[in-house]
Amino acid sequence: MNEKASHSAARPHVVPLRVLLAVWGALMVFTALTVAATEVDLGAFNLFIALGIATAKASLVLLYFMHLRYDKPFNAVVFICALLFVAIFISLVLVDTTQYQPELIPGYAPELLK
Amino acid sequence: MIAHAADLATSGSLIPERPLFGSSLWLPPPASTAAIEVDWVFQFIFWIDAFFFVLVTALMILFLWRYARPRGARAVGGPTHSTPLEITWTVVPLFIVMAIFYEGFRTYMESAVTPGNGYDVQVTGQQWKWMFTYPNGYVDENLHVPVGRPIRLTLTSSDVIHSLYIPAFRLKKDAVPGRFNKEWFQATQPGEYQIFCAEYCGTGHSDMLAKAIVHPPGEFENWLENAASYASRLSPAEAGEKIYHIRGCAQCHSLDGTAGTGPSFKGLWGSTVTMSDGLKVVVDENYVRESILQPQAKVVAGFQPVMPTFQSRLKDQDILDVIEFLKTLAPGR
Amino acid sequence: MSREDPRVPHHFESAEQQTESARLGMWVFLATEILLFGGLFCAYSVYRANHPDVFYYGTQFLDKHLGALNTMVLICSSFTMAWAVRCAQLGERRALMVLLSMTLLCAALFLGVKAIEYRQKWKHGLLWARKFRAEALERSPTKAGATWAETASAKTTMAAPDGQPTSGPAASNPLTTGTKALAATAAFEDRTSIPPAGTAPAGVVSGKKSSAAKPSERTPPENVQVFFSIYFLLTGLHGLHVIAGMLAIGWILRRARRGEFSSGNFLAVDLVGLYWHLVDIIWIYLFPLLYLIH
Amino acid sequence: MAHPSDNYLTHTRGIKSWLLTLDHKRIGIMYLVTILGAFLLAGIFALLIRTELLTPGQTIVTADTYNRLFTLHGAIMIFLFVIPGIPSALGNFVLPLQLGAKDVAFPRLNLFSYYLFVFGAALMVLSIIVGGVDTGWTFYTPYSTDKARAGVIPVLTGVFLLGFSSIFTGLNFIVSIHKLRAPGMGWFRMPLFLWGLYATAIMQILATPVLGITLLLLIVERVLGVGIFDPGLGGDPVLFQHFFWFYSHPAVYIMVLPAMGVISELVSVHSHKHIFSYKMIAWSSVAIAVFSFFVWGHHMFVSGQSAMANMIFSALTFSVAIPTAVKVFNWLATMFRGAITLTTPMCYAVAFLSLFAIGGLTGMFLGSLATNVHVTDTYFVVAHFHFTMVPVGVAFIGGLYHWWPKITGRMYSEKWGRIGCAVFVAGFYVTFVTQFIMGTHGMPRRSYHYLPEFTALHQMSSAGALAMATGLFIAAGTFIHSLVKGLPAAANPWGGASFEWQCPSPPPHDNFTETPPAGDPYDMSDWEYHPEIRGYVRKT
Ligand code: HEA
Ligand code: HEA
Ligand code: HEC
Ligand code: CUA
Ligand SMILES: [Cu+2]
Repeated sequence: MNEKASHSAARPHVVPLRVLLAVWGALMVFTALTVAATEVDLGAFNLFIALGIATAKASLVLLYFMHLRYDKPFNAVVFICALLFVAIFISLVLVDTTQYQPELIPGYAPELLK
Repeated sequence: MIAHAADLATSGSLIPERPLFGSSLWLPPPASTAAIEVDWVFQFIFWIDAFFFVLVTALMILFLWRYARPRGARAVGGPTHSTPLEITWTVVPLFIVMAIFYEGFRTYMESAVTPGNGYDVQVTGQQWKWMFTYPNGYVDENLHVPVGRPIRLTLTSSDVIHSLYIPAFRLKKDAVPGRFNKEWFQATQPGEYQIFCAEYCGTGHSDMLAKAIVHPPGEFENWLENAASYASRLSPAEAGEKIYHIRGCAQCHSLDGTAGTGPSFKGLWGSTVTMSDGLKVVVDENYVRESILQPQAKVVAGFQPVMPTFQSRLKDQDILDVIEFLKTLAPGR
Repeated sequence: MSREDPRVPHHFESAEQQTESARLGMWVFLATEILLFGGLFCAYSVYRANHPDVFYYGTQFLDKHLGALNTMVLICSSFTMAWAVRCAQLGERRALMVLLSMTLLCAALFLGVKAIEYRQKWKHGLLWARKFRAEALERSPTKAGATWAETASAKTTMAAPDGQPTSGPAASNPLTTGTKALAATAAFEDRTSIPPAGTAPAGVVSGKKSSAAKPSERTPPENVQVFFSIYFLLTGLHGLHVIAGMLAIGWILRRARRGEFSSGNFLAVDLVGLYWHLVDIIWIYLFPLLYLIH
Repeated sequence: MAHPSDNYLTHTRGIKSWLLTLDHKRIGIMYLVTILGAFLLAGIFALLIRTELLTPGQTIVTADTYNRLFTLHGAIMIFLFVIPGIPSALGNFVLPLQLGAKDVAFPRLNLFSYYLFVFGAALMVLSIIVGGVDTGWTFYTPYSTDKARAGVIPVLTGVFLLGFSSIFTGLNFIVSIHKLRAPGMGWFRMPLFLWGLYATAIMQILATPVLGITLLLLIVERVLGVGIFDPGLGGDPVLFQHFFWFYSHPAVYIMVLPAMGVISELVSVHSHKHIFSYKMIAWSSVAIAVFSFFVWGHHMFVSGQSAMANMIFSALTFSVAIPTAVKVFNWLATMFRGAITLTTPMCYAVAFLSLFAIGGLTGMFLGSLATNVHVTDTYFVVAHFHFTMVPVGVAFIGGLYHWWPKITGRMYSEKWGRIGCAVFVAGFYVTFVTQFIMGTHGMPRRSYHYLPEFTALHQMSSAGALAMATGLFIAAGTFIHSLVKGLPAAANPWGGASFEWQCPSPPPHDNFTETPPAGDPYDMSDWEYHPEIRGYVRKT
């Protein structure tokens, strides 16, 4: 960094084993939960539940396994930016393709019959 | 607005006349309702751009001349920023580009909404030919339309992406395989206009040309009736020749003996050809019929099995006509 | 200039600056990985939004239990990896080696399960588009397969153009009869009546819009092959990342055995850990998106 | 002070000391040589294109050869010249110097990117042997998956590697800028060139991976047939265009932002005046980087993209014009009341301004829906992008002249430098203004022959291309002459105040023995010219 580096604060954060175990347990529980959730028919909600659980799991991994919680905040900014731009990409493409959907010839795939 | 736009565009008074294209320097003469509108937007942007280009270049040259110093000059001071100035040159361009967007968008939307009373023509791009299908099923290699009536095009492609481009109508739309793109226009002047393929599509891309023929009032219907009844009007051999052109056989089969994508038709009839598996076949009615309906059944040696089937596209009568046409090309005829 | 640690390259001021740079570099790299996968997730979203039926239908050919098993395996490996980093930080060399080996083992297990799944798909011809064999659906073990033959024949009689004799499920699609070059034109001509002004685009006959199908209706929708393409692309790219991760873990395991790490020097373990967790996170999303479509 | 003869060029000797070097300056030079070679090759392709277009029918090559020519011309110019040009060659050399650092953060990764680059470049060029590519640089499906020549696979693989080379360079720059700034150098004390590189690096990180996956999908599509982009297998060709332009639109700003950074340096240093409104220029770089991600659909207005998306993308397209306008006006304001010396770099800087203004302003016709429909895929677009990308090349050459004394320790001939610039710019206007006219009259691009009425304009355009080539050869001549006979350069020949002018020319292996104190990089007031050393010395 530009400021004279302060050598004393260099010690990394060691995550207690207790926390790691707890996160591992939570991840396993969430996995079971997400499988169980598919057994119930909630219509479109199922997708949101599945993605919600996945996001919760991913956040746990990020925050504790990857130390993001104790890290330089800018690293989190980098990660969030990446997600944001994927979101921009997907949503703008979706806006377009869902609109022109009716113009597609359904089931057009002539090469499959060769 | 329309009147105003027409004024600007047709008088061409804003820009110098050039004999090069028999029209103005920048755009060919407009020949559709949309073209007049588009030209107005073009002029609008043109003059904004011209203003800014002159502004930037003039200031630049002025400064270069006025503040020129010999090598070794000392650095000079001066303000390093000015908030009012900065706000001005952020906000003024902002409003200008908003206006440009709005004009372009408004005009585009006017021509994006298809009118209800249109006449339908279906357009198929195929390497490297356009095919225009009329409501009665007749297919032509050129686009014939009546003047003064909205024409609705439905575009698709049978191989790669092409793009139907008629500069005089300021119209362009891609023909994409697997989908039907829609476009419409209304021609304002009878005449013949150039059609290009604007999306790169391979070797013959720059040859993928056609004409848009705008018929004067009342003549289009006659033309269509006449053209569609070619089978009854023409002799079978002549009808076969017509099919040869409008159905795109000419894309692959020449008449002068040079092999293209497919074998030439010259001297084909009655000859003996060798298939890729060594089989020898005499070209007769049955073989030609099979070649057209099931091209992959027997593939001529030295050629790729790329000929499309014309099943459901050519009727039996059409095939008979083609056969008559082939006969006229037989050796010794 | 004073230099406390000879291992710090000459252009860094201090070990701390080096560590911070390396971690930032790794996070930036992970960002690029996310965007790399982002493209595939985009393809996934587009096809799923436009053809939900294809996904409802396709997903039943994936084994939910194997998927769940693999998710757990990867989570365990992430856990052992995180623990390994902790050991490296504390300078516990033996534990570090054991944990890294366990991580490797989990990764191998994951790939083994994946291989089983791939083999099943291969056997049934449930492959990406060009290799996809529609007949496979018929033989597949699930309930849906049973209805396939009936629907196929029903559709054939309905749609075969010009009474041409057609057979096999492929013929169910009127547009795909004949070669590709013809298809589009045939689409025009089979539906010669041009729809009246202002209706749907020419050629799109009214009736079944693919998104209208309900999940309960277990007839094979058109273009199911795309689901399997996406499945293989996503899991394949992820699999490649797992293999790359295993190589990296193997490498730090070797270095750990040589005793190269200490509580003051564990950067490499830390970075490989970050990468490995990202691979896990991606799978955490892949699992519900591919296996648990409801 | 290090011994004057011990600089990075003489520090170690032998070919191996170059090929395995971790010194950012040497890596920069290796990039420079490779990139100029690629530029020459693609330029020769351009001249062949222009020769073919001398007459309406076939002039020298067949249609298929022509298609391969413009594809490789475009692809090499873009992937091997404009995208890597400024960041990888000049950036690598200058960035650590301007930061006051000894090297980039990851020198090994830097060398690795260079070899990725060489390997990717080799694959692209070798594709000519296996039949060439004829898809256009845009690789649109289904042409590229179904019909195109066998050369697509090596080219796609090559571009994939180049993409990763670009990503790693960007990564290196981001980390270097974050972590290696000299003590006391705050974010707003960085030279603007670094802001340009930083904004570029953001885009390289966020956009290039999408190019990677797109190319990967295209390769897989062609080899295995996955039916994502190929309609023959149930895929959607328009989706491919979304994928491609999601990268390739930001890519045009990946090209231009470093160029704008260079121009900020040139204008300020050669006008001997503090840059006007530093912060606005810095922020506008970041703004362009961010906005550029929202506009890719403007390449697809007639592709069948929905009217809704067309509207959104058209509106967003114009947002990029604002930060660009801000930069242009700030450069003019910097020149105002300056002490302008019309050195060769300054000539290139003003050439950039005047050419890029046209390029950018014609972007307005393209961004506006109504006019885009008419001019898209015609020579209007060809002229537009040459008017934007060739200025990037202009900035690159201008920057090369600017830092040439630092890089080589030698001066060049100002007279011939300026003549070369003038000939090039004059030729450029003739070549491409004619193409604007052809475009509005409907001349489609990528056409190997054309209707007879375009003949006169095409011939003028070809004549202009010859003049451009002449100008560039003159420029190349000045560089070679300088290497052989150039006078030794001072540490600070222009009077700039940023760090790179405060180490000797050429710099020593370690750049700085003592990092200079960070100050305002544009405050040049305490530098004085000393004619005997042909350079500036700080007042004491
Ligand atoms: C360095 C490269 C570069 C740059 C910087 C730009 C800059 C811009 N481009 Fe360009 N563009 C390309 C390279 C570039 N482009 C390429 C390669 C293609 C074609 C690819 C292919 O198909 O092969 C293309 C194609 C292209 C298209 C698609 C055309 C088509 O195929 O249909 C469009 C459409 O909107 C467009 C718009 C713009 C706009 C609005 C800008 C803006 O950023 C411009 C902003 C600048 C200014 C506006 C000028 C300066 C400002 C002033 C002087 C102030 C006053 C101005 C106003 C008030 C308006 N470009
Ligand atoms: C940076 C990008 C770049 C640059 C600089 C150029 C430069 C030139 N381009 Fe190119 N061009 C493209 C990018 C570029 N082009 C792209 C992307 C396409 C689209 C391709 C497609 O459709 O897919 C295209 C297409 C294209 C076409 C359209 C083809 C068609 O659509 O049918 C034409 C036609 O005139 C053309 C001409 C030229 C000419 C005459 C030059 C001249 O300026 C070239 C002059 C240069 C030289 C003669 C080289 C001299 C070099 C040296 C002497 C070494 C230098 C050393 C030093 C100075 C130190 N280009
Ligand atoms: C896309 C290219 C293409 C088009 C369009 C095409 N053909 Fe062909 N044709 C071929 C090729 C290639 C062959 C040789 C390989 C084969 O036999 O399938 C061929 C073979 C034939 C033959 C057999 C010739 C011989 O030498 O034995 C006949 C007859 C024929 N075509 C008629 C037609 C007719 C009639 C049309 C138009 C209605 C047509 N073709 C359109 C490519 C084409
Ligand atoms: Cu068809 Cu170009
Ligand atoms: Cu763009």
